[in-house]
Amino acid sequence: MIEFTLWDIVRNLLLALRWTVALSLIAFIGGGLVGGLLLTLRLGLGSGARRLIGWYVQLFQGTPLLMQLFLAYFGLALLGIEVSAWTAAALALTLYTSAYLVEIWRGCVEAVPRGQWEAARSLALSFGEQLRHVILPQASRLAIAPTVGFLVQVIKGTALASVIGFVELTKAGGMIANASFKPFLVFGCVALLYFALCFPVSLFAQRLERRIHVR
Amino acid sequence: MSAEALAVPIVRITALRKSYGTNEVLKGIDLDVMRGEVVAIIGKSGSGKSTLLRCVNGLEQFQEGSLTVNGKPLLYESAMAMRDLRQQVGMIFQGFNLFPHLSVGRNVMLAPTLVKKRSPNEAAEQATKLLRRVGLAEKFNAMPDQLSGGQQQRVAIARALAMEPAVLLCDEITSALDPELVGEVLRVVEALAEEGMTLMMVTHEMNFARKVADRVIFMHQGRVHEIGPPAELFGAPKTAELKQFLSSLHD
Amino acid sequence: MSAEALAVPIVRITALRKSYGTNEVLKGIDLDVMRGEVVAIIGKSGSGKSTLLRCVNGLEQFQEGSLTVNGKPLLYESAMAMRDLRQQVGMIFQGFNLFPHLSVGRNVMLAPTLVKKRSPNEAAEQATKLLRRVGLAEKFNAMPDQLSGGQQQRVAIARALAMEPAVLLCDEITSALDPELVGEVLRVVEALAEEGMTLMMVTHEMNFARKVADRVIFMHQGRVHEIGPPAELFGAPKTAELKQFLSSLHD
Amino acid sequence: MISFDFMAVLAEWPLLLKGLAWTLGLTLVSTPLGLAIAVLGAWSRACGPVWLRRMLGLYVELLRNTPFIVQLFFVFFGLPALGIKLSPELASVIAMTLNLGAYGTEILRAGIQATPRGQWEAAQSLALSRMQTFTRVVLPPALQRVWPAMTSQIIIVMLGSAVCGQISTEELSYAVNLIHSRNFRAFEAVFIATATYLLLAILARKLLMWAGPRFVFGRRSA
Amino acid sequence: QTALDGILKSKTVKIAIPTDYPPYGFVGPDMKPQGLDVAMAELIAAKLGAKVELVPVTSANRIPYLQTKKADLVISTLGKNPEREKVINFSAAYAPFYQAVFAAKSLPIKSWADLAGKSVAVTRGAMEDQELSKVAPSTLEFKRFEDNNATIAAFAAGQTQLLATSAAVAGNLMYRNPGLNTEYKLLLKDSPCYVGVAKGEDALLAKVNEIIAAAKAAGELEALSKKWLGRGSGELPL
Ligand SMILES: Nc1ncnc2c1ncn2[C@@H]1O[C@H](COP(=O)(O)OP(=O)(O)OP(=O)(O)O)[C@@H](O)[C@H]1O
Ligand SMILES: Nc1ncnc2c1ncn2[C@@H]1O[C@H](COP(=O)(O)OP(=O)(O)OP(=O)(O)O)[C@@H](O)[C@H]1O
Ligand SMILES: [Mg+2]
Ligand SMILES: [Mg+2]
Repeated sequence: MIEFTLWDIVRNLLLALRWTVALSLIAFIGGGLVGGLLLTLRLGLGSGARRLIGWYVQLFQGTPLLMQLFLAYFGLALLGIEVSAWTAAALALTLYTSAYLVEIWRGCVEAVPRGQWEAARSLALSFGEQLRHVILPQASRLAIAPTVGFLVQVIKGTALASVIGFVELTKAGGMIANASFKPFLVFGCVALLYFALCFPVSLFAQRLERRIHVR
Repeated sequence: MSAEALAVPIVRITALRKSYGTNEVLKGIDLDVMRGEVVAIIGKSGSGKSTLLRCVNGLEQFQEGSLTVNGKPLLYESAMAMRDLRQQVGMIFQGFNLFPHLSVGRNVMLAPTLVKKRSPNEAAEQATKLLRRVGLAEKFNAMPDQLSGGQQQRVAIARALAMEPAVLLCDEITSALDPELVGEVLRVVEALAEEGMTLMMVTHEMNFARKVADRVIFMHQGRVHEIGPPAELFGAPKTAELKQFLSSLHD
Repeated sequence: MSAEALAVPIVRITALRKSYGTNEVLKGIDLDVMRGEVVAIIGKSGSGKSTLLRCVNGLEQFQEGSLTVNGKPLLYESAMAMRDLRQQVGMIFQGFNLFPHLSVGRNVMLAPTLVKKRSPNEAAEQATKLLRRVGLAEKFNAMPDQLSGGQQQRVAIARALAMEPAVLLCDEITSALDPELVGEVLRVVEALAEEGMTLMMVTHEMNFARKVADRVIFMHQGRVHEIGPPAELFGAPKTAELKQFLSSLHD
Repeated sequence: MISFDFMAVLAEWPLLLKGLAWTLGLTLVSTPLGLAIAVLGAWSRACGPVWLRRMLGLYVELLRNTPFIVQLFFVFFGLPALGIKLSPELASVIAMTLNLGAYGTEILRAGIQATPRGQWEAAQSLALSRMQTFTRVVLPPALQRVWPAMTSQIIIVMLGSAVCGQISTEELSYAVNLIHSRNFRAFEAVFIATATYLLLAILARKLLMWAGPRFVFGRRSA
Repeated sequence: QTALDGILKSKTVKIAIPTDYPPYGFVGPDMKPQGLDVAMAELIAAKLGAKVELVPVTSANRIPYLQTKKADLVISTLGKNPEREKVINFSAAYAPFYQAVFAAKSLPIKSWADLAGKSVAVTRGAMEDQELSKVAPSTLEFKRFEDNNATIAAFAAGQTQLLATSAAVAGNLMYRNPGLNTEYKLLLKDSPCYVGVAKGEDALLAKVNEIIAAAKAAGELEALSKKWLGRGSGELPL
């Protein structure tokens, strides 16, 4: 049997942390783009689009991410669509993230007082101009804090990508725990690393929130 | 401007009806507003005053009747036509509705640069001029939340004027202000009226209406209940409703 | 009640000073309010009117001077003593502050059942009586958001009365109301005054102050600038500040 | 490409049903407990002593910034090291409750912060004590304000219970994994599970939105 | 195109191996997989003339990997049984594998009947789960875990009284954790490991069988077993 020193454990977990970060970034960027697109469709198109997007949100918020990942990876393959683990993870995490982000952002847009739309409209601005120059600047100020806060959920969510073969932080922890027979130590380190990654992000989100409330 | 142009009403409202669901809020309104005229609209809460104003610049869709501004009828289907209309008709709200993320100057410049495609320099010059006119020349770079309510409302007036509208709609523009700030806003509106701006204003300030308006309209339950020069309406109200309304104000 | 009791001030404020951080808002206030007296407080925005009222029922802590209600000094340290004080002093706010999740009747009953340990039946009976007194007997089971502003404010009055306070503080209680709803609230206050309730009210309704108040206090920059019977204060203001304040109101 | 055989999975319906029952059971137990923690936590963070506020802050941040699965492993594998042995089911309930409690505390705190100052002041000037003000005046509208967010969080926790199968709690995803480890109908099994979770989530949302105004922040309370 | 053609053309073969199952598959401090299954995978790849691409799997998801062609071969302590033979094909056996029930020395267990009323940790989807279900009394309480790691941890933490797993894994545990006083109790099954191949890939299966037979003849399998399990491979069925 091979001996794992504490340093071996921490070093390997830190290496695995790269994948956690990479997956989080993919999810966040993909989810942000898709979420932004859906939000614009929702605002610009009629009640049909609103209903469809409502279902979309319901679907991806109403099922465990674990199963979304599983179906994206194995399910699509069974349907004859070849997807790599990266594609599947990017796909599932993007869909999942966008479903939450579009809800968060919708709330922020709705929090902009109706009078702002009306004032912009009565100044003869077009819909796009109203959105771009009046509504979105205000909504995005409201949105920053909850969006950053949601990043924490995404980071934690990537832990589930291990079911489709990613050796990210949680999976690496499991493997090392098994080879080293020090599960408490290893999972302690895993929890700490997640905390070290997430807590600054949470703190930052709270700071932003407070700054917005003060103004 | 020729005498004929003056004789043509700038806003012509004919048999206008508007419902929210089954609740009919405007029950057939007929009203012509002449160029340069100042019309004050008074009436109880819920009588449809705001709704009428909002129909004039297309913020609300009405179901029956017609409405023309400068001879052009309202076309809800055409976004272009609506934008043209709104360049003719400015509106000022009770809650000011300044854009909180833009400085005072940029609030005034926004619509001219976007809609009229003014160059930033030109727009800034115009904004400075308008802010001076409402007595706020030195606030160009201030943010809205650094201003008092009265100052914010004056900026809103400047912003509406920047589009050079033919008609200005004012919906209870002093109701959200502390009493000692009301005067500064009304003085600006009075000056506008004297310079010949066409004004349709909903107001609770009867003294002001008496002083400035050419005609006063008393609305009651979605109808124009009484209409006439202020001296007549306030001095000798004909209907019981108007009498009661006026007496409720001087308690 | 004996003649002596009547001669003792129910609220006695002596050399009261209050700062927010370094900003001194009340700069030494002396004021005695007699039992049954109606005191109106007027003054510009920011002059410290609300702060003074809020000191009287302990919503704000002051730093210097003393304040007694019914002979008892304010003790911030003792939660019990503060609760006793607040049973003596009712307060009504500009924003009504009804509890939105409770029906009108329960809004009125809440404090008596919790604080005075009234039985629900007794409390309901009292609430019905009080609501009748403010003209809202039939609204017992309505929710606050189903009422107009004027009705909500009258419920707030009934709610404050349910604690049978010795003094009632009113802070601009009609400022958030549409003009035609102001009257119904003022009529209730007037009736209270006539029944001998001790009232301290901040108000912008000068006509009402003139009619109802025994004394009017003009506050300016954290001080009692002028004080006297309404006829004197409104008829012959002594200081330039009061003159300017009064003229700013009639524009 | 292989053909699908959903019947092979549905044939194991007793297992599925048992899994469903466990998922529901875990949620039904941990939701009220978690809400209770949330209310106590929010009250302490609004009015409690400083040390308690600090402790709660630590609790909330610790739980919000680590994955649920890691928390679950700690309760199940970690507590025995301290001499506390828990059954998988109890460990699952504890982990879910603590998780919901942490998020709920934070959600409710936001709702309480959004209470207009005038509400506190009106209650105070009616001589209500701090406790009475909190429970009778501040809490019900705050709960009402955050109820949609709270509902979403409860659903997230319910869906999160899918992870509890990893410590051998026999909830729905455990049942499904067991089935496909026997008959290798993985896609079908997971698909059925996903659909069931979706249905559960929709029903739970409906139920909570219905129950909230009636039982949680009811307008009847005096 | 058959899988074998693909492998020969691309010169890579994707093989599913365990990473949580010492000594068959586990990681060292460099996080590189090692163990008997890993060595076997490398051996087969070398004989195929292809580069090996190791795919880490768990007992629960190794079959879906094969079904969806995300792996060409599964070399992951895969035992053979009739249910499994319905969905995938098996090569000849390449390594021995014993499963047994383990418990503390203080617990007197002589026969299956003695398991009544006790609790046992097993890995879901592993062979021992199904085998034990067949022979155990109905009052034996199963605690099934997602992967081997959790199973061992649960037993080590005292969450269950019994552990059903492979002799090799348990040996490792006993060596690592002498304080537990664990000992071998009952033999569950002697079920050697096979290479899993997807249905329909007969050419690949034949090739793998050929490689295994050659390796057996050359004594390579015996050597692997000696190295990782500490004893010979014994009789391996075809
Ligand atoms: N968006 C809406 N949906 C449904 N009903 C509405 C809407 N806006 C206004 N109403 C109703 O239309 C009627 C007229 O409202 P309107 O705002 O025009 O009255 P108003 O005369 O301006 O009153 P106020 O003095 O209070 O502003 C009212 O009965 C009101 O309840
Ligand atoms: N919570 C607070 N913190 C800091 N400063 C405050 C606070 N409340 C009031 N002030 C300041 O105290 C001064 C007096 O305020 P106060 O509300 O008593 O005035 P007021 O006479 O009631 O005015 P208004 O007519 O606008 O209600 C103002 O300058 C205000 O800015
Ligand atoms: Mg209106
Ligand atoms: Mg005030």
